[in-house]
Amino acid sequence: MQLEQQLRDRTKEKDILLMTHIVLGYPSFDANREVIRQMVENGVDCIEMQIPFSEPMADGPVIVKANQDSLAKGTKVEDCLAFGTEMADTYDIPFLYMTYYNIIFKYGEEAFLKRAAESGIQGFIIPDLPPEMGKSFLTLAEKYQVSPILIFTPTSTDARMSELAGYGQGFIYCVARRGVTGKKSEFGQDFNDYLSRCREATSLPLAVGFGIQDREDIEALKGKADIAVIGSRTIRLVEEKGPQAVGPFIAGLR
Amino acid sequence: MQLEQQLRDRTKEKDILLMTHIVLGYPSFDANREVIRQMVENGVDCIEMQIPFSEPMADGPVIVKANQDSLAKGTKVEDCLAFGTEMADTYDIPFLYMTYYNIIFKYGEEAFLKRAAESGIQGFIIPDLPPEMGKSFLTLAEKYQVSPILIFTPTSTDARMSELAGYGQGFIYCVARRGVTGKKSEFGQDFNDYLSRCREATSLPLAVGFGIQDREDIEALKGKADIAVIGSRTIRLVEEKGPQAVGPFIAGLR
Amino acid sequence: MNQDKNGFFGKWGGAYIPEVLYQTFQELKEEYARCRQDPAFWEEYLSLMSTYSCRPTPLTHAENLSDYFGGAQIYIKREDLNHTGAHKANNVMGQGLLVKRMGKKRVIAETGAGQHGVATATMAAKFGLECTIYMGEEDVMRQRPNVFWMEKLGATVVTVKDGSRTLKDAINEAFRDWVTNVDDTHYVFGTACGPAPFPEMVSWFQSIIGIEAAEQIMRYYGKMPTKVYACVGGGSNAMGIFKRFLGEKDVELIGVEAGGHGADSGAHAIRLSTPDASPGVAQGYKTMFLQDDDGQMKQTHSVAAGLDYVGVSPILTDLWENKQVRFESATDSEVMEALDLTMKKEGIIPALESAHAFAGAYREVGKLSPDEAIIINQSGRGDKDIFTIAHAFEDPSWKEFIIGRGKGYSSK
Amino acid sequence: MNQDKNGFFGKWGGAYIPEVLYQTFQELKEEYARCRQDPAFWEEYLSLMSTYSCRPTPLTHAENLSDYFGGAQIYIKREDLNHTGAHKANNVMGQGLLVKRMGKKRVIAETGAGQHGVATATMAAKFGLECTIYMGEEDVMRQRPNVFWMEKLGATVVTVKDGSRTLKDAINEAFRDWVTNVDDTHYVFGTACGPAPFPEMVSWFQSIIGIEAAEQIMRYYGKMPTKVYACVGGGSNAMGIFKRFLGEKDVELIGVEAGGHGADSGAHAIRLSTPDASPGVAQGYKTMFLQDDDGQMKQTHSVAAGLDYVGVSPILTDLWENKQVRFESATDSEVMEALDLTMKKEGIIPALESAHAFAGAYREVGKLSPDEAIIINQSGRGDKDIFTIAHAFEDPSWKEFIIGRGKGYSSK
Ligand SMILES: Cc1ncc(COP(=O)(O)O)c(C=O)c1O
Ligand SMILES: Cc1ncc(COP(=O)(O)O)c(C=O)c1O
Repeated sequence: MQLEQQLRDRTKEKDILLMTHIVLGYPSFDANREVIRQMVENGVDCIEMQIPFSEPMADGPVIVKANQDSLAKGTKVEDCLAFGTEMADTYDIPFLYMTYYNIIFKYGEEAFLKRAAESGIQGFIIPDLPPEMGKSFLTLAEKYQVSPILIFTPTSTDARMSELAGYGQGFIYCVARRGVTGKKSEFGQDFNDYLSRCREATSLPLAVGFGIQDREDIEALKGKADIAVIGSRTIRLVEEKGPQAVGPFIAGLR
Repeated sequence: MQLEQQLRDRTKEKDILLMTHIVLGYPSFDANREVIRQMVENGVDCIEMQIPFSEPMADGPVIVKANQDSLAKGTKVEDCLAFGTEMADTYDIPFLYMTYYNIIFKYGEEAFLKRAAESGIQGFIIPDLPPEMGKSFLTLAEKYQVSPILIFTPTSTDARMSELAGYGQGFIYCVARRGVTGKKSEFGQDFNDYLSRCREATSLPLAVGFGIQDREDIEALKGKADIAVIGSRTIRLVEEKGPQAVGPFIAGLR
Repeated sequence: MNQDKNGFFGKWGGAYIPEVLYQTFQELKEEYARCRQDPAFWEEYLSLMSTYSCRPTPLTHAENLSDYFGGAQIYIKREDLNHTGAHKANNVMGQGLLVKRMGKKRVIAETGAGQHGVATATMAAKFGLECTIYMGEEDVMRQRPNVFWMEKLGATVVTVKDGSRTLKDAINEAFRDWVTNVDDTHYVFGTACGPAPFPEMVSWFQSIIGIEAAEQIMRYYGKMPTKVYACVGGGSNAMGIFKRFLGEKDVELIGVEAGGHGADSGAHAIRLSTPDASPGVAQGYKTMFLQDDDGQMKQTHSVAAGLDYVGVSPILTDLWENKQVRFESATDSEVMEALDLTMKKEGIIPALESAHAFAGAYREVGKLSPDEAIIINQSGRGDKDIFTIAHAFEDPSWKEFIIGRGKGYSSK
Repeated sequence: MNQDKNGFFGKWGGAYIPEVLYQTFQELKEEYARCRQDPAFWEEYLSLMSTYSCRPTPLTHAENLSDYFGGAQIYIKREDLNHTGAHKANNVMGQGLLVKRMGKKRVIAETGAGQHGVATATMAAKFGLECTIYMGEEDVMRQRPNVFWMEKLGATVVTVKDGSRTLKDAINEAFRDWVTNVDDTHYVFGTACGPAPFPEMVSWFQSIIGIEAAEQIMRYYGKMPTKVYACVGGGSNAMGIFKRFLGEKDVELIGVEAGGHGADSGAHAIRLSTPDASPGVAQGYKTMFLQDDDGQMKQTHSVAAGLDYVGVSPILTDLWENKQVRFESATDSEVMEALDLTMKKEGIIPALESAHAFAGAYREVGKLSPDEAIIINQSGRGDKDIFTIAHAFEDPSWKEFIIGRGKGYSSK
């Protein structure tokens, strides 16, 4: 409830919210710190922090590489959790963890959720945990009051969407297209039909992600989605121009 | 009959006769000429001239190489026949052709035998022509009065020996051991038993070949065989020391 | 040994898949369920396998080896005689029939040793499907001949340069393709791992091995074997031969994992017979993984590319937990010895993977009594491994040959 | 199609052997005659082949190729699925049983492609015999993997450096060994050539191919094929599949020889379908040989080492003379094309030798009517030929791979 409410409050003031994504420890925690600062200062409404995993099955090349490089530099789950706590303490926007299920499973579901909740983390995106596999996780999320973010996709039937909506909290992550993160999406008629189906299936806010690159993409989403998600784009930006390029980029998006 | 008689005449004067072997065109016809001269002058009683063949299946490495080198230098069957004629014209000892059956078959059996007979060649040794395969050859040999030399081996049964003896003329070539030309043979008890079996099977003179290397070997054959055959040994000698080494070698053998 | 409705075997298995694949998995599960209920499907499968591959594959009585060890009679199940040279064909052809029923036009697959890639490319050629094979860069390097054949069979081979650049990374990349091209593409998973229904489905197709072997040993030997040995990579050939014998009281089933440089070396691929592995969830399923405390997958090592994998079939993990299958491991060097002995004594060349099963059996067979029999599953043939085997034996004339060839090519 | 008492088929064949072998040939002929009369022998042979190799080998309906050519239905007899990967196993295992009966302790063989050498080494391992294989230096160079396997199987491989350093020279050298070690050694001749009784005996063992194929085509297709194609090196796989169909009125038999660089190029191994060959006697038998006017054997050429031979089975020469078998040839480049097509359309990789039969069939099949069927004998599998095939396709990544490996070895 907490996350959904926070987002709804923000929605009152803006056409569309912005959620961004970073991979923890890539290129370094210091860079993460600087990037997040610039994001928050330039009006980002929510940030998903990806705890790197050695098998990022649902990610595209940019994020895969970021996961690997972060791990290669020695990033530990413990470092990520400490960093997450620090960010939630520092900034007044909602932070989410994005990671693959094994990271949580291995740590211990309850321990992980408890710690995240105590740190002030608001939600979880776990791309390889459909609700059928996540019974205990969903129960614990309820217990610790963190929002499990469920995912709609263009291949989801109406029936599947309402089923997913029943488990989701905070918002629904609508994947813009088939495929992995990082490639450009088309926002044509098919996409609009898809988004209408999403809207019908849930009353939760809708975030749209995968391949959103620029102001134009975001413009196209206004009125149809509540949140635009910028993922690989900022990672590439940091790689190419350094953390200080992030602020101006974000500022120019809306 | 002619060949057998010639050999028997010579046997009267000597303990044991010597038959030698050359490969035509190896190292050259000129060398052949010189070698044969030295052989005849030093008392060789009979010479087998091998017409080279590309597949000398029953020969050992020395003679195989001689066959190949001769062919590689362009030796033709025609050259060999002309050379054979010249030798038979020049020297008063019997000359034989030794070759594989394909050389004769391809030339035409009758044409070949006729020409050989006209040249004064006395006999034929064909290691891959057992009498079962040589019906027409044997008939033609009879017709043209050249001697088909048949072969006994240590694996021949008594029955087989008498069968072979029935087809043979001139002399019988007793192979001293299993195997191909060129390797040393042992002249022990087994060998003596074998030679007695040979002697019993035929009244033709017995030649012993394969691996006869020196005076000692020839000494061992005296009284048991009529002819000692020197094969690869002189070829190696010519390779190592040239044609002029052949005379002294032959002279030292008896 | 059937999965529950969420695809679990005991605690293991499941389908931890990206949501975009949900629908396709529904369709796959339904079609698979229909096939399992339809005796005509199995008939069609048998007919395909007996006319295109060489089924039933023989069960060979290894008399020389039996004499040599002086213990039980050794029988070898000859999956090496399958078309494409390994048991992988069984699974791939079965999935091919399924793809035809589902009307998909394209298949993708991961491959480690290259065997599964060649088998899939072969099936795609036979069924007229487009085909893309994902293969880790390291495996491409050690198994180049298989890459050549896949390409010649008309497949596109994509070299995967992420992660450890081996099998698991190829699997990840195949999943990435699948989520992108889910509508017309089927992912031909190569072993009894991955999200449900793959573990059960692949085991079902492979179960033909054990069905035949049981019938054959009864025919030739007159009774059931005491022990059945199989190597365990992902677990498909093991499940294939074990399944039929699971109900048999007096048959012990032994899975042999890749001991690499030794159980204590850290360089191995032992998931069940050492404490190096722990429960985890990756590549779509829950099993014992070789992973660190954070849940990051570790590097594995085996002389046999096909066993060089971090996970293992959830079905086997369940059978291990319930002590229905015993797990052992064999080191690279034990395997090379077993391979050598098998070639010299029986004129049979096991794949390096299969040679693990032989090594495991050789260790024990001498202690059995001569009125017992054992079956070793020879999952594949070794002549595909010439580069690895000749290398591992350090054969000098092989090296010379390769050097010469290499020079020949560079000078042109 | 039986030999007369001197081993002739019409004018062809015979046994032009050194006298030292006479006795051993008598024993061989007697033992062979006993085996042919003893139904238990053939039973034993069938049982060995079905438990150690994969007999019956499948007959595969090549639906895609049939559609592609739009002519007759194409069926492929799958000798590639034999243990050791070719029809050579049939002959070798049969002779192995004979050797056991004769009580000899050692076998020798010639080999060209290496297939027959590997098969013989395999049989020797299985039967516990000593084994020496003769192989021309040129073949050793192009077929090194097979040398490696022979050695690993326990055989001694002798490189023959005489003559053209190919198959015929290996045969000569094997004979030289045989005349030396005749008492305890059997020479496992690899094809339907050589002195009697080899042509007939080898054909007899290989006849299992045609017996199965006829039964299978009746079962699957309901009537006899119109045409049967086989490649012809020495002629054993061709005789193996032809024999059963010789009596069948409406079945045409086609032997495909190695056209090399073309019938007019001088670089080929066509003995029966061009006038380049003439009657001759060598290697113990009379047949059509590629020889010059003096009777010296010529150099031959084929992309397929197993067809690169100067002579041909006397039985086939007789059938050719009597017009019972038609002979064609296929050039190296036609063969590479046929190979490519077969891989892509059916997922099947014929040996380079076998691909000649495919090429011959592809040329004609489109002109036949769809209610006819043809059988192509796939004598072996092509993956043994990786070095030759990848080379012939000029595959750049293969070259790169070999260069890299070569450098790796030279730098150590
Ligand atoms: C011959 C062979 N055996 C065994 C395996 C291991 O796989 P699995 O455990 O699924 O049988 C492989 C995998 O590539 C293989 O090629
Ligand atoms: C696969 C294969 N096919 C055919 C041949 C040719 O021999 P044959 O004509 O005796 O069948 C060979 C010889 O090595 C071979 O390996």
